[in-house]
Amino acid sequence: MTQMGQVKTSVERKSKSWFDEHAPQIRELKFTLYLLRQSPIVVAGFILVALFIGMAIFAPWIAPHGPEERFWNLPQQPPSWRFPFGTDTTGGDIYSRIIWGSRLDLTIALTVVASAILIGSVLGAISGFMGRAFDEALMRVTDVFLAFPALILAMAVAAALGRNLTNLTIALMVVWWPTYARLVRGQVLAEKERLYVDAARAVGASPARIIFRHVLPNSIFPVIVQATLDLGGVILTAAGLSFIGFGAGAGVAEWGLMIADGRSYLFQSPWIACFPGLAILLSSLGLNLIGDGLRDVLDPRLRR
Amino acid sequence: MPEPILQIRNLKTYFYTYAGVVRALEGIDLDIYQGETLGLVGETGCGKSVTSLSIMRLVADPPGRIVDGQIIYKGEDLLKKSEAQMQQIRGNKITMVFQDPMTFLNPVITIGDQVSEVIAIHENLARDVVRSKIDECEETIKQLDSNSPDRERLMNRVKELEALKDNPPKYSRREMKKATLRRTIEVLKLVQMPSPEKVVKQYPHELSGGMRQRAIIAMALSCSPDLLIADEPTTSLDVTIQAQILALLSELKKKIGSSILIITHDMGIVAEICDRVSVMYAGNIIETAETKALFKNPLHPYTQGLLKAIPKLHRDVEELEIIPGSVPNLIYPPSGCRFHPRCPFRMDICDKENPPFIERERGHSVACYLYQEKK
Amino acid sequence: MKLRHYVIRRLFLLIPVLIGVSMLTFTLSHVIGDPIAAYITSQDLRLSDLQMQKIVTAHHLNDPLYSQYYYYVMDLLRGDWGISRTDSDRPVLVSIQNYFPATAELALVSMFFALIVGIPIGIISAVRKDKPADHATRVFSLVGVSTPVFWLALILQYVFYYQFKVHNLPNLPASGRVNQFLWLDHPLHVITGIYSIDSLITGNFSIFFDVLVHLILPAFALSYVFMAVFVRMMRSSMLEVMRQDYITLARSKGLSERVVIYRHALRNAMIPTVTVAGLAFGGLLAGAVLTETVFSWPGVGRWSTSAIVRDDIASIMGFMLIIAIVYMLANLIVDLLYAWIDPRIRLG
Amino acid sequence: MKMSEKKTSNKKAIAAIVVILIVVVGGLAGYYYAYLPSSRPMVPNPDTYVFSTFGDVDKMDPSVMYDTASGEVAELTLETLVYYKMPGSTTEIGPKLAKSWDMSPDGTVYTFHLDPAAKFNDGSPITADDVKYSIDRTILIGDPDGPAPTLHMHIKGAADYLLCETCWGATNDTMVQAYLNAGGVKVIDPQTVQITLDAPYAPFLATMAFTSASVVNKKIVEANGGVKPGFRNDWMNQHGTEVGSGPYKLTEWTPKTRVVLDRNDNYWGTPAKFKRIIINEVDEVGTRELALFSGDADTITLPATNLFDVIQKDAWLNNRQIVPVKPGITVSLDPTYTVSPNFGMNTKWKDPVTGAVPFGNKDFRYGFSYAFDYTTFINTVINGAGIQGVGPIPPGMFGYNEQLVKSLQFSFSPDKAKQYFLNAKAAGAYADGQVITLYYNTGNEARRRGCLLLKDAIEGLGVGLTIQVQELDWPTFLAKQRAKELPIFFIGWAPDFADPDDYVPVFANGQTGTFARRQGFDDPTIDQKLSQASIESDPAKRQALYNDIETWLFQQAYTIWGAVPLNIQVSRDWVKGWFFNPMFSGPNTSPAAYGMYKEERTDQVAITVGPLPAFIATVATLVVPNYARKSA
Repeated sequence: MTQMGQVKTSVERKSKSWFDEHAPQIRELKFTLYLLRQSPIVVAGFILVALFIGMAIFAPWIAPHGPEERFWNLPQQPPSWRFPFGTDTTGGDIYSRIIWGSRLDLTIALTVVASAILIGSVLGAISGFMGRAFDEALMRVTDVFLAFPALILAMAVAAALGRNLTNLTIALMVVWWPTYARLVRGQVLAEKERLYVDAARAVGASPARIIFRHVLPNSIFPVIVQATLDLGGVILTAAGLSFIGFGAGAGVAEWGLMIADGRSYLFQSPWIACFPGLAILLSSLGLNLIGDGLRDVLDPRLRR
Repeated sequence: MPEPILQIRNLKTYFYTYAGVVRALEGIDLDIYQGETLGLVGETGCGKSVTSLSIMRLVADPPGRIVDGQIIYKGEDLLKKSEAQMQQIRGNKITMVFQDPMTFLNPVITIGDQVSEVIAIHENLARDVVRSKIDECEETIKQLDSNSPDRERLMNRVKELEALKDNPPKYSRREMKKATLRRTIEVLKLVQMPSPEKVVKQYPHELSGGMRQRAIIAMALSCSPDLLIADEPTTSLDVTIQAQILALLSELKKKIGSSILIITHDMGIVAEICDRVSVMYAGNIIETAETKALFKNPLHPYTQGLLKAIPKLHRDVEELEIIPGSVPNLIYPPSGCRFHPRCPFRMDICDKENPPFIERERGHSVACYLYQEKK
Repeated sequence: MKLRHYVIRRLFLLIPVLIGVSMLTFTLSHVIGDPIAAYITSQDLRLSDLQMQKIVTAHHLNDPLYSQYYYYVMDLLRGDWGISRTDSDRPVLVSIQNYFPATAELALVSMFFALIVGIPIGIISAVRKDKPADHATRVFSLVGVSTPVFWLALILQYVFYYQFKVHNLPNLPASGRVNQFLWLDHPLHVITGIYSIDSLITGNFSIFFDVLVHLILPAFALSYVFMAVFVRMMRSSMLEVMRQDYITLARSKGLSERVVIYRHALRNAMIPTVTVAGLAFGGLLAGAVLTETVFSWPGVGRWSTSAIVRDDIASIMGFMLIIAIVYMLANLIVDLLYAWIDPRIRLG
Repeated sequence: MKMSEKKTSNKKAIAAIVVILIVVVGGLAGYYYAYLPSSRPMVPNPDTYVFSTFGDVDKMDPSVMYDTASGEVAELTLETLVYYKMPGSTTEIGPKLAKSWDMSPDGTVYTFHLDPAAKFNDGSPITADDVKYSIDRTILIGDPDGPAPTLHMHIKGAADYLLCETCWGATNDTMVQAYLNAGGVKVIDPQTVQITLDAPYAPFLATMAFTSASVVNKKIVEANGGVKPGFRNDWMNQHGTEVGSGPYKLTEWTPKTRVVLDRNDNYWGTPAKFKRIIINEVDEVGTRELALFSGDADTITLPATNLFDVIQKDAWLNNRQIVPVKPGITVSLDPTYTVSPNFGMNTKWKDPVTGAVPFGNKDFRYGFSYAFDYTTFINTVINGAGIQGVGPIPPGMFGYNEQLVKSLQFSFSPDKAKQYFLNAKAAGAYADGQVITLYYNTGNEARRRGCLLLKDAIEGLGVGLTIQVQELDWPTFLAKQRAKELPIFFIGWAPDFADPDDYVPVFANGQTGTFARRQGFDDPTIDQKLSQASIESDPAKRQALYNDIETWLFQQAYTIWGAVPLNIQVSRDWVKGWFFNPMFSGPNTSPAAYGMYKEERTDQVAITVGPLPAFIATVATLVVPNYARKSA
């Protein structure tokens, strides 16, 4: 017990390396992981997500057939051992197409969220530090973007750019960056506050240094939570958009499109639309489970 | 000495957090006697508030839990009572006044409603209704001249009502409401709330700090409790108001004759209104004595530190600056006497085992080895 | 009177956002997209240069962007939102008038569903935190937010319309707002365009019930997702409130747990939930786009989706604008509710 | 304590009761109303004919409408001077508003004698003046995307007006005067109209049977915007089918929802049997089918891709036998004059990236023609509801020459295809990695699959070609075709009038032919042969000319001739008196003008599909009888 006290004091005395300086955050992290292991919901989420990522990576080895392999003489076959999820109207094996689809959809989701974080946090950080006019302007801009529901804004942007997968992805980026801009800006402002209060640090701390040393470590958790939740959101929105006619061209193995194709045969061959929908549901459910768990665990108030 | 109305024996309250078990109360003993004012002093985080919450059985569970001990109130152990029974006692027999009137009042409910609900659940208002009816009758009787037929009738009516007094019938919601409101206003008057008729309709944010604290005190006193626990009732108020509130408390104590357990870190307040004082440190009671005795001759090194910390002229100051070190973390408390890491007279034994809490002089108990040897 | 000032102030705050929105739609339709496209009809896809000239001069499409924008806004204010090729060349505003009531009806009913079911569930899971009930509701709501609304809609159709109908059972209608035959037998005098209301006003009950029945599936599909949002929100804000000091005080008064929850906690917990309701309304409108397409519900959502496959930029932008406006109004209303629930606001 | 307890509990109780009431009432009402349509004990509304289809009416004005959905309505509400002899499947022209007509020896002047009985649906008589007004109107509006250019070029003076570039989108008075002075359409007396042609034109009468020659009520049109040369009339776009003389008239048109036609009670001919015709727009084919099975609809549009939802697969595919899979349904498949779908290749298309002009190369075109799996397309995509394409002239029409076609047709052969592609590559028509995008119009399932079929075949050859498949919405699709931006695209033709001259030029005439122009090829000798054929009166010579042209078309392989589809008619068996005529725009509804009716029935209407699971059976026994009684 007393040693405990000893150790702590000695740490304080040592010259501050990044790790020491962020010892609390690191303890926090260890602790967080421990908590995550505890929560069955999060574990379930991880399993689901792992499953889909696995599908995406190992598609060529798992999928019995190619993404665009069609058995023209076997259209609309009900599920069977040969075609676990049945075949679509052009005799494509839905099971294989779902597996290949995971590649496409997850890629879209990751690209969108990653670039949103990048753009968002850069702009957010800048406006947080520069403050005044730039900050004001950026906030007004985000206001405008946030004045639309995600799907609808994406719809309009994609429509203006022209309908194809690339533009769909771009549209989604356009929609998602403001969230992160605001999030990071908030963190920066908070950090600024702290710095002014604790003058010692403020002395000769360059913005860059502050960002890397203080803002990043502090905003990393909220951003992660937001990102996991958004990944799910993007998957849903992207699917929704390609369901109403944006996105991939005919025949491409993309979940939303597959549902759209199955729609006219819903009553005769329900499996065509049913299974891709399940894929969407489960993948975004996985991400939401994780995100939700993280949020609870990282929320200090829910923690006590 | 009259017998205590509340006896706390070896009370242990732990908090089971992810980080570990916080031993907030490590077996404290405390007696509160009929009609006295007991002060419980100590630094922030030494377990004063936990004590009060434990008495009320309001420790949030999870994470907190009362793991051991007894709280004997009128010969019955509160820790053995059912939630329903506790609800009968809370706000009725044992009540509480909290530290911060800003956060302890519900922002979206009018003062009137917040006060009256206590009355509504604990008091038998039917009696009031009867009472008021009788008054009305008697009023009219006074107006009437001696030999009008009504007079006779009213007399009888009064008799009937008098009969009803002990087991009154159910009255309409409206009548009950009227009665409640009347009582509420009375209580607010009692705590010298300015213009109570207006205040009942107002929301907390429309009141000043002092008024809010009065409102809270009103709630606590509306059912004339046996014991009033005041948890740092004045810390968040400015000095002038502090004085008023303290004055009010002691005055009301006389009026109602209830005991007060006042929790504070301000020796000044203690000196002003407490009959006896208990000093807490890191979850233990380390010294209990009559106020005079304690100020005259503090035994425990920590207590001595506390008293030194008070500048003679001015009192409202952070007092613990000159005791070196800081409050130990209660997850990994120091072994033995929890004060030993900061104690100027540390001895070998101190970090081995916890000193027993023994009465050294009459009514003056202390937990420290310094005095063990003298024996 | 304080309230009125408050409303006016909030309305003024909307103006900059509206300007921003118009700028956005302008950029999309005039800078990225081809401005002329907004003003040509389905048959004019091959235009004589003469007509091109007419349109260009009429809408100043050769001017520098800033003046183009000026005229664009002027057109908007004058009510010339372009021509909806999708809707047989009607003016966009007319199309909006025709289709919006349907969407409003669907959205409002779904909102109602979501609230009356979501909030109680949220309370329960907060009160029973970390108990089975809590886990159940949590999973329920997470599944909700992860479900593709259009897929759910299809599944509902398959079960409650197709399977039931196939087995010759009473089934729920899968498309449209009202039964054609019933309509012809009891024609409804349309006033607001929100059929349920109109039929009530005009006392046309056979239509009224029919409208309700037609609402069930779409409204459920749409509301499930948002139910989930409310459950989450209610849960967390309830937990937050239950940690507040005034709850401790309430307990210390000896109030029963139920009274503590319903009289002291609930109203405070409602405050953030109401705010979320405003934001959720936007999401609801977005969801309507998908739901309407599946249930061929003649609302702005379906209109805009068919506009998309026709690259009918005018309709899409019109849709954008109307949604933005509605969304903002929804949030304004929420703020007012907010002020009503929370006495502290009235001063501010 | 007690008090508050009671309060809340009371509130609870009330709330609970209210909720329960709402649920119960709502539920009952729901079941009751939702159940009505499928439980009518006898044939639903015997004097209303309900047609459930997709595709929205575009315009109601006969002078500009040029799509089948609109034509459907026009055929019931508007009438022309002459029409195909009804009822029946013949394409022989007979009298309508004109009880008789005579042709000048040189075949350039036609004189029509109106039927004195003929009157508009407002009761006013139809005069020669109305006729002239209507035809002039169509020409003077001269909508380049409308029917006028295709059908009325031969009327004296019309050609100049319709071909002039400055006459659309603006009123060009000189040209208008020029046309009117040419006197193509003359009023001889109130009962007689005379139409003069530039030159003799064999199919002229047939063109006069098309909707664009419908006679509209002059005074009403004049009262609502009249004629503005070079512009459409917005009022007519909405109400054009209310001002005719047909057996029905438009009562309601809600775009994207439905069209309601009511019987014209002052019809001058034999009145129709149905009091009302409802054309519901239902996009989802599955929903349409259910409407049919439950009796909500009497007939529906069923795409070939869903054929086996209503008839047995094997019986049909193996020995072309129609065996409905459900009782109470009648299905009829009839040969049409429709030539669709076909892939038109754009010989001038230049790849924006590589600069190659692949389709300019004959071998490359042959490659495509051999790479399309015709049999699979016919049997699995359109489910045998059609035959392999036979060139521009459909079977049964004058000029169709079976053995010639058989000798010319391409057949699916990967090896040949590969060979031709390799030759083409050798000749530098394209380099490896060449990308070709196939376009189809949104929502056309057969075409989507056709594209994918072609894609699979060609990419399977491994000749360095990549095929992409893109959807385009119909107007955009057309626009891009006209702009010649599409490398290869679907083309198809449905009859305006029953004559090869309505078909062959479209595909073969590089000067005037809609598709030939878009495919960017032109052969003067062929154009010359075409114009001969159009005026040639000797059938043998005419046949010969068409043979030459068809041979040339096949050998050049400008077009992959996909299929000649069958018309699929699906209706409930109580619909009587239905007949098919290849010239109908609306085969489902148009027979209503010629005595189609619904037979009175007393049997249960809704068709139960599949077995009833036990629990549903119990529910049914509990619920169904009650509601059946209620609704009776």
